Amino acid sequence: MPGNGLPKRAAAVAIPALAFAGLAWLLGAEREWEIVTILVGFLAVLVVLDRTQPGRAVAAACRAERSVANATAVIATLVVLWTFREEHFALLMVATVALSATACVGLNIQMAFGGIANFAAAAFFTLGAYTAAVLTGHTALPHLLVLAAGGAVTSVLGLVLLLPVLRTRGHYVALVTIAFGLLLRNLLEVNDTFGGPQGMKIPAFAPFGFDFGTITSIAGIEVSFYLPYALAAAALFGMAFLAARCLELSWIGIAIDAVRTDPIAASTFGLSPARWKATAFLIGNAMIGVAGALYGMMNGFVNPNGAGFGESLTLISIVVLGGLGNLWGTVAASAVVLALPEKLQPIQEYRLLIFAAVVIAILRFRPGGLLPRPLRVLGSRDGVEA
Amino acid sequence: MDIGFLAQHLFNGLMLGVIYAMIALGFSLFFGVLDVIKFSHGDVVTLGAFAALGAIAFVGSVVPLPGLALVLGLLAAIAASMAAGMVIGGTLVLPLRNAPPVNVLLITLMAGTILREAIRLGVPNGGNPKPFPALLPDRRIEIGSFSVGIDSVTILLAGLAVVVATHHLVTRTRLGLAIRAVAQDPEVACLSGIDFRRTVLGTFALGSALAAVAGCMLGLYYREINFSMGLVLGVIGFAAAVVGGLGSLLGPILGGFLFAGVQTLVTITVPSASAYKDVAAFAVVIALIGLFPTGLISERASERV
Amino acid sequence: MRRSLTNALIAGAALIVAALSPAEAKDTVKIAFIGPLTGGNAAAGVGGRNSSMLAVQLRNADPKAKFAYELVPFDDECKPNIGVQVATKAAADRAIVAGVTHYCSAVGIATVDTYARFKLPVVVWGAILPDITYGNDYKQIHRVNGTMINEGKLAAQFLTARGFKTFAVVHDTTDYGKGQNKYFSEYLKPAGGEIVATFPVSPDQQDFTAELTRIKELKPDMIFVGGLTPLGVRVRSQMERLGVDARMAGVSGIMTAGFLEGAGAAAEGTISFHNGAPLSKYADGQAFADAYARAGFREDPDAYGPFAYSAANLIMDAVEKVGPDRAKITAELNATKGRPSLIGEINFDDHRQNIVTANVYVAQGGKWVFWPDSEYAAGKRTIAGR
Amino acid sequence: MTAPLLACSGLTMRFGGLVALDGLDIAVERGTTIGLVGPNGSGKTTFFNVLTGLYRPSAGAAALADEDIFAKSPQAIGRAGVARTFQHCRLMLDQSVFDNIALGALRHRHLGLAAQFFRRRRLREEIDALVDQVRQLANRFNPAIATALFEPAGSFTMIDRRRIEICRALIANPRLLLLDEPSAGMTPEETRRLMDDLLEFRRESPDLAVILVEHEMDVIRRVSNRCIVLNFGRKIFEGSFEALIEDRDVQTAYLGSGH
Repeated sequence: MPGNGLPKRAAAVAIPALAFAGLAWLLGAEREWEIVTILVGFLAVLVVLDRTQPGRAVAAACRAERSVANATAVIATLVVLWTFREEHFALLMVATVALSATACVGLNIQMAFGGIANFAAAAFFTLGAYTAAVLTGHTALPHLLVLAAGGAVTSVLGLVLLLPVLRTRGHYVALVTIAFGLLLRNLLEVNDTFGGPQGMKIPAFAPFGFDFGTITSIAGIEVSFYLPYALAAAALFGMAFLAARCLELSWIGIAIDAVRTDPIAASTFGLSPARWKATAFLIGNAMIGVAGALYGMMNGFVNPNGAGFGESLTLISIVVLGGLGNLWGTVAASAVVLALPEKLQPIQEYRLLIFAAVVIAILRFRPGGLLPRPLRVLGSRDGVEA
Repeated sequence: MDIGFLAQHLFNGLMLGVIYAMIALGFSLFFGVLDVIKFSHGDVVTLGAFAALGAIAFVGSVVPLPGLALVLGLLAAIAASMAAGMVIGGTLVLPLRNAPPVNVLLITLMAGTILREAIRLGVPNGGNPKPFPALLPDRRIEIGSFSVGIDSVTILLAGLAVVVATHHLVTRTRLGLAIRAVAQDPEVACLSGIDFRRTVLGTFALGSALAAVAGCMLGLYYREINFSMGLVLGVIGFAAAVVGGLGSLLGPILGGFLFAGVQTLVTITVPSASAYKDVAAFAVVIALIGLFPTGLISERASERV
Repeated sequence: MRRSLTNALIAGAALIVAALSPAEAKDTVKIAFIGPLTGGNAAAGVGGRNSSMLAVQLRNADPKAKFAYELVPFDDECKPNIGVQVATKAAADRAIVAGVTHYCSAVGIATVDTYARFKLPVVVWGAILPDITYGNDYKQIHRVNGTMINEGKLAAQFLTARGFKTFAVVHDTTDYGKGQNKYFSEYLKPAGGEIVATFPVSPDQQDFTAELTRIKELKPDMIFVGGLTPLGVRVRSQMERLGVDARMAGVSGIMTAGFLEGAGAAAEGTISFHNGAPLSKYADGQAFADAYARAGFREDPDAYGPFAYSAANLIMDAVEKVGPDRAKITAELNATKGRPSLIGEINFDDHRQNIVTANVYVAQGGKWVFWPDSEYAAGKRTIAGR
Repeated sequence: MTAPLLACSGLTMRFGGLVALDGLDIAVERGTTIGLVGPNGSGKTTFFNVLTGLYRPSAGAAALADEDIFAKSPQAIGRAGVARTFQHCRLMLDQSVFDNIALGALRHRHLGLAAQFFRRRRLREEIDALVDQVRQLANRFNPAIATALFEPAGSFTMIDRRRIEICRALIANPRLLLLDEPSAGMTPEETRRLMDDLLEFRRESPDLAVILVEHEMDVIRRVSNRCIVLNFGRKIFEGSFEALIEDRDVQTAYLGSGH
């Protein structure tokens, strides 16, 4: 293990930087050999970090120098965004990945922390977008508040599920959420109040009067109008990430974990399983809703299609593949899951088959996901020591 | 409403209920022995139907004997589904026995996706619906406005017989005893000389065979099968099993008929709202789970402390 | 005589020029093709891609062409959000000058804003939702195929004229089925028909016995199906199962080989309405079929292939005339009037919608037969009664 | 003398036809340690489960400091100051030792949402303080635990897991501590050390009442002020340890059930 601070910090800078460079390359890559190289490289780095002594030391260093690693990630994100500033498609993908990752942070809070398998994540995501559509269409609410309302409405509608979700566990919860997702999608499609199957149009995001739809340059430099969206999406992810970390590294984090692992023991020590599960579920839903609202505004429309079971499954797959409870794993998995299908055009007929096989392989042979959740280390002194 | 049409609706609902119940029974059996949900079950139904279709087409091209074709088709369906069920059970579900429930759910969902995609890509023009040959005599019984094909009655009776036989198998035979013992307490069952792995695989085989029969019934009844029918059936079967009570035998049968009943009722009473029938059915599911968290017929005592 | 001589001279000169100048001398112009290449609608999408590919190949083989063309196919998976992604990708690629876009209406309507924003002229080749052209006034959006208004109107008038007066409608709840229901019902009343019941159903619903028993009770003359092939097949087979004493008509969505195969013998006598005419009715239909066969595609062109072929040709004609410039191509396409093409004369109205008439088809002896050519029209077979 | 901390009267618990507790009257005063003995299946663990609210009794009443226990949910009972260990170790094996022990302390912590997000500095100080406290406590039982607070609980031996569970119960600073066979599986030497720790802890909090389920008579003799014997859910003896070993009924109960 590197003893003094400098090599550890260097590692905490190098690893996130490397990861972001890889993801950026993946986004820009067109040729098949590039894509294969990136994926193989990604796996190789993972194996080294996981299976070798120096690799594990480097990984531990990243965890220890959390703030350095996070700062590197922020800078790397900005660099990537600036590099792609004129590339509409790459920025759209970055924003899509960031917003999915934000939703998946919420899903992580529900599944990894609270132990609630939410198979209606895409339905809640779409609900956020519908909220944005209704509020921007019928009110003059400032757009930042519209985002917040997207989260609030999604959270409140989640209350409908709370009773059955709290009274049951495991598979029963999964079924309740599956049923809710199907029900919601069906309802939105059949009922014409919210545009029926065609859905609704949503105006561009315009916080403080900056209409994102019309931005073509920043400080005189020509940029894609997707750049502000990508920035906003990245910022949103940053906030969700921070909130989730705060939650995890707090008394509530311990409480939610305890309630998930052993509700009986937790309740004998004074914790109410219902309260903490509900907390996890509602906070998670709020994040999913906010991400959905911004996604809807970026796309300019929302329709019931997005609420489908398949979409929810994609989000859950991202969370499980990334590693339940590991937020960086979630980012990596969203990038791979969302960007890869588009890159695999030559084998498009077999994409779904391959995707399913990959998920099976990971669940079977690496059940913790690509990056398993690390142990919580609390206390300022121990943080440095570990 | 005319009594004839009422009878017709009742018949439709019964038919649907039997099919749902057979699929739900599988879910309940798997849950009983392993405490897992095997979500690929709906696609095993599809696999059975397509295997039967293949065998029937093959037999039909050799000898023109509809009866033989039907029997061989059924056997092919059962063989294919059993194999698929046991492979999925043995390689994916058993090793993940101690993993979180979500993992098992997800891995079997993906296994179902593979089955579904393999059928779509493997069968010529697999993306299109396929006609299922009418192999049963298709004379009709007409009583007033009630008209029903003899084949429909045959299918319904066969379905009911299979459900009853399954019940008998689980409650009266050695395999059934082993299944129930493992469901009660795997450790004690192992101590008393029951081979855990074999019993579990046997249960998967039994459940999958039920799925195969359900698949053939679907084909014979609707005369059309398609690669994606398993997904919806899987969700409905799962819902019926959960509402009825996972792990129990009567629960899923009850749940199946309940689900079919709600669907049929909505369509009859408010035709313009027939699109809401899934909304209604799933709302009932959510409400029932809220009211009866462990199902209508609960087999599980409260958790041991 | 004079003309052909001139043509021959020009062709000869072009050949010489082509032979003398190196092949690379031609600038390559990229055209996007977007359609569903995977999933349930892949057959139509792949047929469309092949057909427009054929148009490009033929043009490239033509020595008179000023440019070399390259078709860039994209898969929209029939999902609106994926559609926006690939539309952005195509539109953001400055080398792409125009697009042959979309089969699925939900995707077609979701992407119009993207094309307008990036000023990419596109010609829709298959989506039939009226709003795609009539719901906006974007100069970039053109459409060669007709809308469901044409089909619905023809269906209502044709069926009532044949003596069918009472109808039960079964339609799926996607915008396709809902739209078909809307326009059929709208034109049915003035034509003297009556709808006794309408059943909106989910597109993946299996069992229709409850609906059909209700219909049987109501005794309509005809069941009108607004949906795609799977729905048509199920309704038709289950009508047989329940002994429903009515005939069936369906929109273009069921006019596929899949319907005939799926419904088997029960398909006989089913009527359908489609914007296109059979290949044999087109002046160049045989030539197209031959060329398609020679090109060695594995899949059929499908019902909308000729539209995709014509759309691609329309774009390439414009490029030949005004050069690879999006604005000029848009202006040129806008002005299309009386342009001969495979699918007949193309005339864009003030919403850049081609004016087409729908045709009636009937399933006869395991084939879709153009109504005027059928034995039903000739009175040898009859559709009324069982 | 004031009212006892815990007063149970007529406590009865039936599972179907099985009577697990049969009209129990038990009172526990502050500062006493009760040794609860009885053959397997005599209802000791059921008694604990009833006291902690996991089972609803079929009949009877119980009061903790004059407050009705059965009106409360398990978590409210926990918050009122009852802490326990389990016969079969109930630790969160994938989580760190610290997380497991901290669970016991949560009832004294402010769990408002806003506080976790916006008062990070105070939270950090609270956490540091608890880490120190946990380390000291664990150090008394086994220094190896104290130096590995952020290792998963599952990586420890059974004895250490039991120690962690006792730490979890102690850190809750309870008024009533229920220990369910803490020495099971330990060597006599380990048991002795564990009891030393317990006695020391008792001295520091003189008001703490303890009910200890134990099979080891040596342990009972060393730590308990009074003994209660259960058989088939009934209290067949209550009194000093010396009286216990003389008692006829107790001897038959034990010999009869093969102990």
